[in-house]
Amino acid sequence: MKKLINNVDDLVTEALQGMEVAHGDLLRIDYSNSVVIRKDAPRRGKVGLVSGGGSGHEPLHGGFVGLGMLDAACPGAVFTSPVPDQMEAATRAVDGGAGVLHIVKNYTGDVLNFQMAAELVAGEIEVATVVTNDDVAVQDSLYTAGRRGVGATVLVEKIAGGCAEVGGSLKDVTDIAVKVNGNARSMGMALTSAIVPAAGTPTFELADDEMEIGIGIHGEPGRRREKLAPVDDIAEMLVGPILSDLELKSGDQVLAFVNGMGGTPLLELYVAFNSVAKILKGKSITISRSLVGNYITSLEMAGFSVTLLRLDDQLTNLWDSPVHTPALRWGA
Amino acid sequence: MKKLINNVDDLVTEALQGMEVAHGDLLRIDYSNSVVIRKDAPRRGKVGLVSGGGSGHEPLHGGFVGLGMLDAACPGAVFTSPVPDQMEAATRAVDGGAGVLHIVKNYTGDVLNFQMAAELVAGEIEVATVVTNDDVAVQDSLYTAGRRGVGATVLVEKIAGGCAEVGGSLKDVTDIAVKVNGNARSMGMALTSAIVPAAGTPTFELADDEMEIGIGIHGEPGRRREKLAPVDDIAEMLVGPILSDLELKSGDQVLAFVNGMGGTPLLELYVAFNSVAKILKGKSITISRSLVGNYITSLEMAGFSVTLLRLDDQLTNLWDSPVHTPALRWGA
Amino acid sequence: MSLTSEHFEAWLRLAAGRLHEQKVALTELDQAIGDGDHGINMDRGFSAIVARLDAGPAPDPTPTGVLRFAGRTLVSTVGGASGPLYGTGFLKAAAALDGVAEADASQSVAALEAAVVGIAALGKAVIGEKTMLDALTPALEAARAALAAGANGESILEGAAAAAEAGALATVPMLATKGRASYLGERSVGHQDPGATSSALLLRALADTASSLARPQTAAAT
Amino acid sequence: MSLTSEHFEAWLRLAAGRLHEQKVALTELDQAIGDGDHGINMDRGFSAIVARLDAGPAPDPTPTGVLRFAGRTLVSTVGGASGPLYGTGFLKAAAALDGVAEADASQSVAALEAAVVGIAALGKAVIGEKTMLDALTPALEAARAALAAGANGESILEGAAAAAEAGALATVPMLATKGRASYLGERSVGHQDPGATSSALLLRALADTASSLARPQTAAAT
Ligand SMILES: Nc1ncnc2c1ncn2[C@@H]1O[C@H](COP(=O)(O)OP(=O)(O)O)[C@@H](O)[C@H]1O
Ligand SMILES: Nc1ncnc2c1ncn2[C@@H]1O[C@H](COP(=O)(O)OP(=O)(O)O)[C@@H](O)[C@H]1O
Ligand SMILES: [Mg+2]
Ligand SMILES: [Mg+2]
Ligand SMILES: [Mg+2]
Ligand SMILES: [Mg+2]
Repeated sequence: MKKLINNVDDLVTEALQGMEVAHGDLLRIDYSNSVVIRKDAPRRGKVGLVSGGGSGHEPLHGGFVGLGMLDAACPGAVFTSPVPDQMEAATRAVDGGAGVLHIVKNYTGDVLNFQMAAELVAGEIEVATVVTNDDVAVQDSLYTAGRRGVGATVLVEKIAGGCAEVGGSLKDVTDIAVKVNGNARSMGMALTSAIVPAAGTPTFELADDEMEIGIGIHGEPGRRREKLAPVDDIAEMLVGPILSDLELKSGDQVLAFVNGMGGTPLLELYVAFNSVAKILKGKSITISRSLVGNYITSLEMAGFSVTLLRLDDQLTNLWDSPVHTPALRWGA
Repeated sequence: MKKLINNVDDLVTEALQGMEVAHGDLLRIDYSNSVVIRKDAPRRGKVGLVSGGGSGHEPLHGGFVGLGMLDAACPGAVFTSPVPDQMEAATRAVDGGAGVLHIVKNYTGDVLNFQMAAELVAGEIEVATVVTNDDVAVQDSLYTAGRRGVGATVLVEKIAGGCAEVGGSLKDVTDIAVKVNGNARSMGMALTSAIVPAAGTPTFELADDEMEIGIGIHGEPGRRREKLAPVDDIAEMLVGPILSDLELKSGDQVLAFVNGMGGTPLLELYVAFNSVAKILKGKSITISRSLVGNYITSLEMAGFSVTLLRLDDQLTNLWDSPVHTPALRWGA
Repeated sequence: MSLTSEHFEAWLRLAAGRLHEQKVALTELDQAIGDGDHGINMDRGFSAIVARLDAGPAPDPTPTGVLRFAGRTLVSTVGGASGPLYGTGFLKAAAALDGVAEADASQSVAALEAAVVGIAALGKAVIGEKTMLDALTPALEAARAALAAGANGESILEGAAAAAEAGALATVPMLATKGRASYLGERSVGHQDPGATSSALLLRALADTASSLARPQTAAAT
Repeated sequence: MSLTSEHFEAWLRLAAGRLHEQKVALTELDQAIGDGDHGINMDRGFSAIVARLDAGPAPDPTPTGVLRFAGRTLVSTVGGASGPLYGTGFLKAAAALDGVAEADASQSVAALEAAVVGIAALGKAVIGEKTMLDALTPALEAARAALAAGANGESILEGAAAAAEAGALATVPMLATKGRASYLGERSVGHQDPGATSSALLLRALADTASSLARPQTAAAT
């Protein structure tokens, strides 16, 4: 295992220290609880947005703390949900009297830990919870823990954060988060696995001519293994299920988000984005907003995911609204 | 070799197509010459900034085309300098009558190809050239092709671009570019090699407990091979030569730039940034501006480089000035 | 047999040691059908328990006090799915023993029942879904049956541990429908569930704690 | 021997074929002390030459026309250090043959001299720096000496090719002080320079072109 670390146990804390030096204008760190907090939180009268999850997905979530996005992020150990104490501390730190929204990716661990945290502040702070579950690689059925929350989480955090920034109520912010999640679907693939630092070995092994289709963001194996294919074909495998699940049709406007899993060069991500754009163009679906880069990653895994969000004027305006965080910034 | 491509020969063109769809508000592509051009170029009376180099370093340079930074970027084949025709076309496309600055990383190929391009427009367009050469891993002596241009190139493009945007003359813009280059030094290291797509095999092989110190950005081997070490120690190996070469002293203000080589997770880059920050703090050097992320990469190479730029008010103000490009954006 | 706070503490320490030994093995099971952290998570949680026991302040010296301390520590240090689930199990068991200074066989089985019911309610899982409940549910049933049959505490816990181990093995052919492994669909078949494996380990450690403290007592009585 | 535009075109095609065959080998040399693209670069440039010769419009049917066409094509397709260097070499040779319909031995040597001097001037390199000049300079010296000794065109070019090959081999123990390999310092020692190797290949192809056209002519003359 080759990693830029001192020792495995200090990894997350040292990364938080690095973030604090680099982005001290935007955020502060509560080291005793391991929480990234927006510098000026709590803001009186503003709904607080809290998210969190295992580390290893950077910039998600800590890189999205700031104006127009999250008020706090709770990083767990690598690929391990944070504990309720963190979300409790985060919720208390950002509560400005207008309630707090928990944005939770749908994994059993994340859901349960956020749920326990909400119970810990019940009666004191009004907490609403939105669980993102946009990954079409997983069937949303009785036979699974439900679809995973992946790329849409970034979009939910941005758009709900924009709504909260302009004074939306807890209900407004929750509704918009639900709307984004409901109109977004994702699917991802991997060329390589990732090494959880504390484990020291790759979570799975792929031969040199193989890829995993339908992976999540925890280095876990996907739905199926396939022979490596040209990226145009891979894009078809990912976009097809999204289009049919979202029932996108000719004339629709979308935000197209091609996300790198961490180890894929940007050069290739633009090629992948082009493959996605060609498919959408063929179906007369308009890409009216784009995002290309590493935003919700799986350590050093090579691969990418595609997220499409059906846009209307409300979502487009909120997407365009000012944001100033370490990883996303415009209009501010 | 596992890459998200269709075929090797179309890689750069397809990436440009992807960029055009994703960033059509900022740039346009001249496909016949393979040039990325700022959407509203040429701007009458504004000095044009042109850079270029081999592909595989994204977002450099195409991702830095836009307001307050480059007017055009010329991507060559992967790790291969672009040809003079590209720089000639770029120079003609962005000339607004105030002259054009060529920002060239110091590699024989880049220098020679830019030089030939300048000769092609001589007498028609006033061209100035700045060659960046900030890599302290290479001795600047008669016995080398001179120090390589690496991380400082990003800073030169931003700061000189800011100067041009507010109406600086060709001399002003050139002077500021020279000043940035003269006050910046870098050094990098790799945990893994990279695979040039057309070659199909890694440029070098590293054992599981080895790293290369003093690498450039072309997947080339570095100055020496060492046993893998904690990132605090690695940071010492990189920052030490920079500090002594720049003669930084207690009380100085710097921009600290920790750059990922492409395949290293952001989590680790923040840990590395923290290591650098600790060293600087120990020497009472203040980090007054920071940049952490993948900005000048070497395909999927894992590793990082450190660049320090000595700041004064002029450089700080120009660094803070508005920029709106695919990869760097603030204030606009 | 009756279990005092010292016995519960001894159990936690024994389990911590064994989880530390099994850290890699449990993680490897989780790499196959999860995200490769279960051993790391459990080791982090139980190491924290031991560290806090050593550093003090000591928990309330009752079964409830020790079990509640363990549950809280697990909730706030393990994370993942297993943290809230095991944490809840310990907290429910603690509640079930409220006011009890020494848990007899029937009280111990009631505490186990409270834990298993609490875990199932939180995780919304039932037997057969390839989770820790596939070890815990058979263990509870075996314990109940043994209690009904009048077995003594040690053999009740021995039966529970054996049933949990068999239950963990029985997860191999199962198709996961809860937790991370469910994302794999058919590919989850053929692997042993890490959580069921750690549950069996915990119950085996409990049985061993009970029997090792039983033996000297029996010897003294002879 | 006298070299017409057809001969130069035949040389370019022969060189293109051999560079394509040697693409991997040249790239491997460049992986060791450069950035692993030299074979790819040369193959791209010479493939472009052949493609443009095939597609037309045909270059001016003079030595100058063909060599200038080759130089321009290399400059605008190769990139890297080798593109401007080889491109300049061809353009300088073209200029040296201006007005010549068939280059005789002395004119051919003059053209080679112009090329080598042009490359050295652009690259600011001299012999011994582990570059293509370590093949080209000995080749030029051998050609000059053979010309002075009254050798015919074929043996002049044969001598140049042999000297270039020896020169390329002689780069192995050299410490690079120009180009990318110079970044490696001592680590550049022990590897053959890719550019010197491709220069030797080009000169060998030129000698072979000259001798293959020489043979049938000689046969006809007998
Ligand atoms: N809904 C559930 N009910 C009961 N147990 C569950 C449930 N989901 C997961 N588990 C158990 O948790 C174990 C995984 O724990 P762990 O790896 O620590 O957490 P995570 O899955 O969040 O990485 C699984 O092996 C399974 O036994
Ligand atoms: N200054 C120079 N003068 C002469 N030849 C040079 C010089 N610099 C580099 N070369 C030659 O160029 C070759 C490398 O070419 P190539 O790999 O195509 O370009 P790059 O180094 O830009 O990747 C070297 O092997 C060397 O022979
Ligand atoms: Mg986990
Ligand atoms: Mg090159
Ligand atoms: Mg797990
Ligand atoms: Mg090269």
